[in-house]
Amino acid sequence: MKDIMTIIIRLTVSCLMAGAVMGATFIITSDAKKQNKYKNEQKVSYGLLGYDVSKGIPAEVKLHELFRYVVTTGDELSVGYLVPTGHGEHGGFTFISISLDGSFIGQYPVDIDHASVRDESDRDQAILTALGKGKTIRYADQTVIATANDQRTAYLLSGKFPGFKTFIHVMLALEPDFTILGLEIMEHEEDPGLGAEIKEDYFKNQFIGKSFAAVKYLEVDKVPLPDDYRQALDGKISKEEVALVQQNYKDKNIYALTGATISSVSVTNGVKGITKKFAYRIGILDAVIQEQNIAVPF
Amino acid sequence: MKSFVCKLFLLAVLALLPSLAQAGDLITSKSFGEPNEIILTFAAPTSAAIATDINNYTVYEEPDPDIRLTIDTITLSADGKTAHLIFSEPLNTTETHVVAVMTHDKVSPFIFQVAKSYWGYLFSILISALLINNFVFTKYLGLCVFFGTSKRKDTAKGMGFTFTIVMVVSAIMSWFFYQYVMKPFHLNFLQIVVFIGLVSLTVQAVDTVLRKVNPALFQSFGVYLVLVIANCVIIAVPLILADNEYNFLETLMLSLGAGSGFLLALYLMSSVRERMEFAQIPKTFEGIPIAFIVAGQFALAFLGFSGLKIF
Amino acid sequence: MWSVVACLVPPLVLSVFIFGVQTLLITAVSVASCVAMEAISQKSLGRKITVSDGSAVITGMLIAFMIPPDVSFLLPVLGAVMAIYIGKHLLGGIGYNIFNPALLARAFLLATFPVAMTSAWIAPNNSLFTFLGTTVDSVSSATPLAVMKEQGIEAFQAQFGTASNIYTNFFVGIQPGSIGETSALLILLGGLYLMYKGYITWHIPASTLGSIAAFTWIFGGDVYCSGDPLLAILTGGAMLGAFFMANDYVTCPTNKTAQLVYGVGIGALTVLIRLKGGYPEGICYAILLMNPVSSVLDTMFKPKRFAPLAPPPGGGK
Amino acid sequence: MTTLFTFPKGGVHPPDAKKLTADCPIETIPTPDELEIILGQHIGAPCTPTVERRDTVSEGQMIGEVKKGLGVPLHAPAAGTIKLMGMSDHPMQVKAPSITIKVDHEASANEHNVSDWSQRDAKELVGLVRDAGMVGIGGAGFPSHVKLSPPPSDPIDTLILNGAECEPYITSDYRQMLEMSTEIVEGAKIILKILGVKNCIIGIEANKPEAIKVMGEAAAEGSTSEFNVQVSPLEVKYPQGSEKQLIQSLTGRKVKGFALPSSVGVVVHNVGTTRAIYEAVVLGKPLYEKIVTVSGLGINKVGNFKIKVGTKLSDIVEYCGGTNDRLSKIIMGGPMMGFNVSSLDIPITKTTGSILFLAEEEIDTTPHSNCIRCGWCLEACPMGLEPKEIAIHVEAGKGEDTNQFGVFECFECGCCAYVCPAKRPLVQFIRLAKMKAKR
Amino acid sequence: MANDKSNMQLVANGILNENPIFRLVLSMCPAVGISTTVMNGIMLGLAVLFVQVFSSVTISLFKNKIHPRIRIPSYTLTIATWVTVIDLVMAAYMPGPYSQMGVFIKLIVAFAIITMRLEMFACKESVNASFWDGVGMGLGFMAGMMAIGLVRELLGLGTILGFEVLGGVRPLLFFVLPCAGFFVVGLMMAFFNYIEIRYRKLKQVAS
Repeated sequence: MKDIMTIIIRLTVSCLMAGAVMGATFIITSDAKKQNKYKNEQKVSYGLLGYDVSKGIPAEVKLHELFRYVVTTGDELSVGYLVPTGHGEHGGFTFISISLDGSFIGQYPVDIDHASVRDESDRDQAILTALGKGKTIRYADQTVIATANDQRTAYLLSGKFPGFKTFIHVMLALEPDFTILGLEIMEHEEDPGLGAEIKEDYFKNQFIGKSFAAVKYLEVDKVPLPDDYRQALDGKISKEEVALVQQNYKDKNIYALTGATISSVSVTNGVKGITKKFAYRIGILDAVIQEQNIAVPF
Repeated sequence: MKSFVCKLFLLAVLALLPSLAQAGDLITSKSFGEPNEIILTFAAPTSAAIATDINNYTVYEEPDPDIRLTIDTITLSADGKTAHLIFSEPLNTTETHVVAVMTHDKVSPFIFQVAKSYWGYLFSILISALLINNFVFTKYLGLCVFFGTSKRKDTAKGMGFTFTIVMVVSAIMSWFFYQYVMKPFHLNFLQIVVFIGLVSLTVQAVDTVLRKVNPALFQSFGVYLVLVIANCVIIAVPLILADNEYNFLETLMLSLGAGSGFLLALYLMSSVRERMEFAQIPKTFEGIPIAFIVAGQFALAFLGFSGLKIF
Repeated sequence: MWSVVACLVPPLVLSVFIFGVQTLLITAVSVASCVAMEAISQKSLGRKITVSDGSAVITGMLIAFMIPPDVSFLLPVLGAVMAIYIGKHLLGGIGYNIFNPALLARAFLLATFPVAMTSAWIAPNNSLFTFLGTTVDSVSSATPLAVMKEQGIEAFQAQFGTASNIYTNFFVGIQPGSIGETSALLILLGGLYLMYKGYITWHIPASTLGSIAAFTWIFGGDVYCSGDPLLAILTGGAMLGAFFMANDYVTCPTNKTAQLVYGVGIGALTVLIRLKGGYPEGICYAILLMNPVSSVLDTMFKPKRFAPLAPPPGGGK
Repeated sequence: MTTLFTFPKGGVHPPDAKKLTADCPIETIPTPDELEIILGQHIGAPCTPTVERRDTVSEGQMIGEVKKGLGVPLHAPAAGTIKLMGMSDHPMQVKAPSITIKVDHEASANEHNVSDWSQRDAKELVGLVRDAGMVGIGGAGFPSHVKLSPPPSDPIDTLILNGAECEPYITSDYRQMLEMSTEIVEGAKIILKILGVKNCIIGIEANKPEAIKVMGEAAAEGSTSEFNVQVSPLEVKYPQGSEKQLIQSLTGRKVKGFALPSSVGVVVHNVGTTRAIYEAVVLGKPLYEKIVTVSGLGINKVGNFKIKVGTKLSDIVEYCGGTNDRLSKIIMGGPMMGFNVSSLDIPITKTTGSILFLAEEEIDTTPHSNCIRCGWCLEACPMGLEPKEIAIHVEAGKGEDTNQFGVFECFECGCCAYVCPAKRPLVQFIRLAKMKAKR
Repeated sequence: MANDKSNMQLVANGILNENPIFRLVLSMCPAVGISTTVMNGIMLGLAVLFVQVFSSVTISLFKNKIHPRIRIPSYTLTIATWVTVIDLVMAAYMPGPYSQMGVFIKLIVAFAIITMRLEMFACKESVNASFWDGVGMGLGFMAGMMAIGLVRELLGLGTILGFEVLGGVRPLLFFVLPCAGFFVVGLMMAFFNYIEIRYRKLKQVAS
């Protein structure tokens, strides 16, 4: 009996000690983790826009985050966007609710600051408080709008779609007219040497410069990649020449990776879908913002 | 042992009931057809005027309710029961599609979901863990035990079964713990400690139960139970299900697939190694090195499953 | 062994005609490196050198038969190392390998050179068969199965002609593909010759081809039971696999019942990989996957003893 | 032709090579100067000598006896003096105890008078058979009187005479069937009487049409209302002459494990044994002479010879005009089941059926290689065993584990080794396995 | 029990005589699964080193307080604690390499090698000795992983630690494929066996 008591006590003590160590580490690292993750995303985002984080970002360039939600009120579904509206410490965000057919429902100021808006639970909580009772929300996605001197310069979209094996996570940069600015493959599990080549320059850079009109009907061609195009895509020639070559291939379809047609098609269709959906949504959102005269920094 | 399996089965059936009760009264079946097609079967013959009117339908992918999919044409079969919805673009069949049909009264639409068979999805999790992503040959987990206990077929079988049982039980416990304790209380960082604790607990429980219920089985399995605790295959299952936010049935399937995949790998390897005992293996390769080479050959063969999509 | 080699020569000659001399060179390199590798392995492991038994030659020919005609010579050489040294001699030499060495080499090459192994096809030169009125579109060089898998049945029909003469074309050997898998006819003849000589029995080829045809028929179409069984066994490596690789003595089960089960297993896995898997052709992997199962099958299906002394000891004691 | 009887599983078709000696009538080889009679010529304990050194013996005198257990007495094949009680070369056991008789060529040969056996009762007849030292001369050397007195629990309904002679080269039974068909039928009737059954089937392989004809006639002649003897042609397939296979071929019955044929109501005797039983019972002549086939391309004169037990191989070779340069292997017994011998000093025993002097072209000397698991041996094995597994186990030094494969059911017919494409000496492996494995 | 080995001997023991990967043949999963590059080897090696050293020291510190009947649970708790710590730290500060490791960092908790050292060494020896033993084992593991990683990275990608050494040539893609891990580890083990056999022979000849 005494034995058991000592065991219990010692186990409890050791559990508490272990818990303390782990808890302390968690508290110390959790913020750093978020920070690092954010920094990494920023790096990729700026990279897609053509800036190098290590060399410094011009002051006029700003990134604005836009969070999309699906709101359920009773049986009714609607869409909501959390947009930054002010630059103040508090009340800098507004939740714009739009019905499924694109008409404005309402706008709600959300009490949240720029640091905690990145934390999903904090953000959800703040939105729910702002919306009031009887509504449930589901986070859908996040879009970043880049501005320079308060002019929109690009959209950064993240998305995922099924690839050959598992989901492929990508980040896509679009110009204001939805011409593709850049594509970055964030996560994938395609076969090395085959589907994994989607993250190589010569494949993903093919998307650069495709206009929205071209993207809408983008297909994959199973023919070998022309040599001059490949040189340009790999960035082996000077920038001016690259631009020239790219101009030539602007309206061409995507050249499939040899032996990895399925991966190539998935990426193409994925990019197509993301672009089309976004173009549709941003149109509606812009219309609503204009109609309601909501002050947004983009 | 038997009653235990029975209970497990009962539990699974209970968990499934809600999903079975969901069948609608207007539509008897719905499925994806061609890449750009949804096939609906009505319970009663429907008039062509209503059933083929594009405006009566609203279809969207579940996560994107604001983006309506455009229907090109709708054809109705002669008996008025089966409607084929042809869309202008191929559908993304991995997503659940929500279809709203305006019924006769034109007031409230009848809403239902079209998705790939959930059973098929569960089955594909099982097959994936069993073959396509076999824990030993394509995920490279549990190798110490794999090489240690694959010398004889008997041992391999015993080990494989013990593993499967412990894996299923501990995965289910971990799932409950993860869903109802760790997630609500933001204790995710305690994953490792909790899961390994649950695995040890399961091993202890299986040990005790087996000792009481079936001593003969305990005699043959007991030895392996000790080996189970410190094994990465077992602990990997809860980690994966926590990562992927699996639900109960998916957890069950994953653990079952992983366990039987381990059993399969062990059994095949042991039968091969029993055969290899008669061969003159070069001296420097005897024992573990040649086992590695053979396992590598297995892994090469299992590459054949890569990219396999059953449903 | 040498009669197997003899049976493999006609398909080789045909592929020299339709794909060019390149194929002959690749086969020569493959055979030479296999034989050399066999000698080196046996010498280095202190075994008797048995190059003359022809088994290395067969392995070499089969490796060459399973790679596309337009690849670099490095491929067969590396394949030989994998097949002969790692696949065979490390495991104790002939008779002790678990996996078919040639198939192991093919899986290895496919993993190492995925692009070359899936795209270095040559469009067949069908001048030899003009009398058949062949209509193979010589622009296409992708294998029929790959076209069917990746581009669908319409593309397939556009490139290979209509149903009426597809079968004749494929049967005589006018189809792009690996060096040795073009002509179902010649392989079939070779297989039948081996059967006539009593070197192989009908069990494995029949059950393999039969189950490929059956499963394709059941699952291969848009609705159940509408697949094209004939096309399934005429294209890809089905014939070569069923007659020359699934039948490999060392890696297949010895009992006849077990052989039937083994063949059905190969057929099922082949169709599974062809229809649902990541590769257009699955028979190589199907055989590889069934290889280790054969020793399990052998313990499951023991020959019926004439007069057992005692009940056979249960399980794997 | 009527349907040929055969067994369902296994078996091979080796070239029969019987032409060499099939047309050679039985010749008698003169008694040599010395005879070495090995004491253990039957299954069971070897005999203990009943004579001393320097004793004089007459032809047919008992010189050895088994006091206890299974066994039959041994008789002097010729008159002479006991020269030595020593050791002789033996085909299987290397050396075995023996009695050497210095033959007295002057002594007159025994006269054998025909006696009427039909008046004697079964017990008496069995006694005669035992006293004549009768064993199964087909090869195993199982004492015949034991077979003739089956346990009362097994009712016998059929006697089978084994005239299959399925081993290549050997023609001694064939010649006996041709030349002594009436004696054989008579012997069969004696056995039938002893056993108290009516039916006797003589199984003869279809490649001996002459024998089938002659025996058929003799059988028809000898059959009475009391004894029904008939000939059944058998399909030419090795090992048709194996006891269990023969019973299955002719009656469809299966003899389990180590059970005796009597367990399925059958008694099997070799035609040669039957003839010897006839001689023992009717002529009162003990078993001390054998009809042996000497064949092969390695010896100058081939034929079927009546040879006294104890005659050394060297004496036979001398009679046959010596061996030639093509000789590469001497085998006692048939080419499938026989033993390779290395010495010409080995004496003939009661169970010797043939001596083959094989030339190089008649044997396969290619070295054996690893097992390639082709499974041909499984197909060929009439007992449904897995010779390759046994051999692989033995090769890996795990001979003691082979019991699971039923190694003791193997009767070493050699079918597996015959079909093996890797030329593996499977029978030798199995013999080793039998030594290692304990039942 | 008195410790009769110097600290350096303990370290050398872990790296050479009782190398966890090649000699003890423990913790093979990562050796096959994620040994594609030297960097992976170093990262996982560091994590294992950390866990091994801290666990050894912890157990050694509290060895008198641990009730013998709950010895194994205590070890597991200790290891799990330190694994959690390193997992959180790496996830926070090295997100890139951490994502490469996948689930393997968390799986350090199930490494037999660590439990074994605790049971065989740390629960008996002084804190100092345990520390050095832990260092030795950790370094041994790291060395093993790096060796495998070196072979695979060099042959598969033509680089070492990400630097191109073969002039941009990627020799054989095969070696960076996961399944090549089995072959590489098997062949390397055989190679070390060969060296050992040779070494013993030399020794015999010398004596």
